[in-house]
Amino acid sequence: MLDSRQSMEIKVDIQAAPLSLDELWAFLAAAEGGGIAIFGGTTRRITGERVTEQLSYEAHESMARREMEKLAVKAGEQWDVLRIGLIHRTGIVPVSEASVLIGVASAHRGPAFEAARFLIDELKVSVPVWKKEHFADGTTEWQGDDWVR
Amino acid sequence: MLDSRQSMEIKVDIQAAPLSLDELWAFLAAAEGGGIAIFGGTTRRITGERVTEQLSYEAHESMARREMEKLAVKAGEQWDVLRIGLIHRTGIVPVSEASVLIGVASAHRGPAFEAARFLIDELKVSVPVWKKEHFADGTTEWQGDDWVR
Amino acid sequence: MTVIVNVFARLREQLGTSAWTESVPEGTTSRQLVKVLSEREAAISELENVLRVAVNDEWVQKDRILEDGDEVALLTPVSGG
Amino acid sequence: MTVIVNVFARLREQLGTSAWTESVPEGTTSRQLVKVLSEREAAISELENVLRVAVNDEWVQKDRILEDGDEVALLTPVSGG
Repeated sequence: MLDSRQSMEIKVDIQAAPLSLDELWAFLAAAEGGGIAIFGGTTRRITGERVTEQLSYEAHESMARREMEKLAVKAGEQWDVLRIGLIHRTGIVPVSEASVLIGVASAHRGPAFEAARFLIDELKVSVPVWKKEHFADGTTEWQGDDWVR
Repeated sequence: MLDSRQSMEIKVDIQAAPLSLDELWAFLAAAEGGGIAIFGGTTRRITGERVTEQLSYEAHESMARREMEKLAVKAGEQWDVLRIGLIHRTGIVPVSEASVLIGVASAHRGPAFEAARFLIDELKVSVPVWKKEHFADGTTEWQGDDWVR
Repeated sequence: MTVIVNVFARLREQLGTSAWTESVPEGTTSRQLVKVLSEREAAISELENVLRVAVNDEWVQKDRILEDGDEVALLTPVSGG
Repeated sequence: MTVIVNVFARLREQLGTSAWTESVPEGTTSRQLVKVLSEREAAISELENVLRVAVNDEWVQKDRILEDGDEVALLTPVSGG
């Protein structure tokens, strides 16, 4: 993994504006690898019996950036990947829009899939961002009752 | 899986034009689920010691469409997913551009990742599409020496 | 009866055509058709061991009995994705 | 010495502020700071068991000795993604 770690490029951002899939793709495709895996976490309308109107996110921004960078570096140590992009949105995220985009470019598909899965799983554990549900019935609720780890 | 199979939507295409990530995303996001996994197979510049100038793809189009639809149905039987999109490009695919895009929308990220991985793995085994390498040294070479399964 | 034979990619290039009509006796199987074609065409003969056959857009076993008007595709190992 | 305390999300809403300056004795640990704040603020007291602390954008253990000017973040369980 040493070679790819040395040359791996990372792009991390936290922003209030809608996330641009095209920009992320362009960054990843420029690696000229063979596969790109992208995961987008999107605002889900229905959870159990409850209907979500929108979500809002708040971040400890400076720390979240650092934690996201650390995760990307860690993924680069574990998998042979070329580029990693992690972008989290803050503020209101309407139903069906993305709150987070994670992308990994690699020479082959295996590492791209595995690193992307690792990154979203870990992001949910260690990156200081919080989600607030705005339900259709007018109530709101901050998520996160306990630490996963 | 019965509920999602009944309501699952599938979009399959084979086309010579560049693949539109935005269109695929729009189709998947309209499911209003919580997660979208996308895999893009892209033309890799370097493979071992060889430099690729471009790839070209040829398909048994009518059959490839049917096989891709079958794979999507099969994925929907195995995982709880909301929408599946599979698009394969034919003709010239320059370095860094996508020859195939696979996307899965689901309520949760696990099934999205797993179904997307299944779909690209199976597509490479059973969908009648062929790849021709156009190397920088001017030589060309059809890929596919034996059946994976 | 007649069937249409379709070829793709390397086989299409080697044969210089993508489809032709073939007259075969009633009851001919896909295996028999491949045999006949392979005796005639070196390109098919060379690939005979790896060729798989699809009829009317469906994978079929080698002993599939062909019917008049069937579209028979001779497929080399796929390499899409 | 003084430290800056940052809170976010539910704690920020409950306290009606996102940051304030706190005067603490030299040698105060992050655990002691949380204790002091939790005695003063019911919102912090209620969450004391799940709060984790970061100092200057890094996760720290509860007994981290604070220094003058540190930015101390009191973090409730994260729920991003």
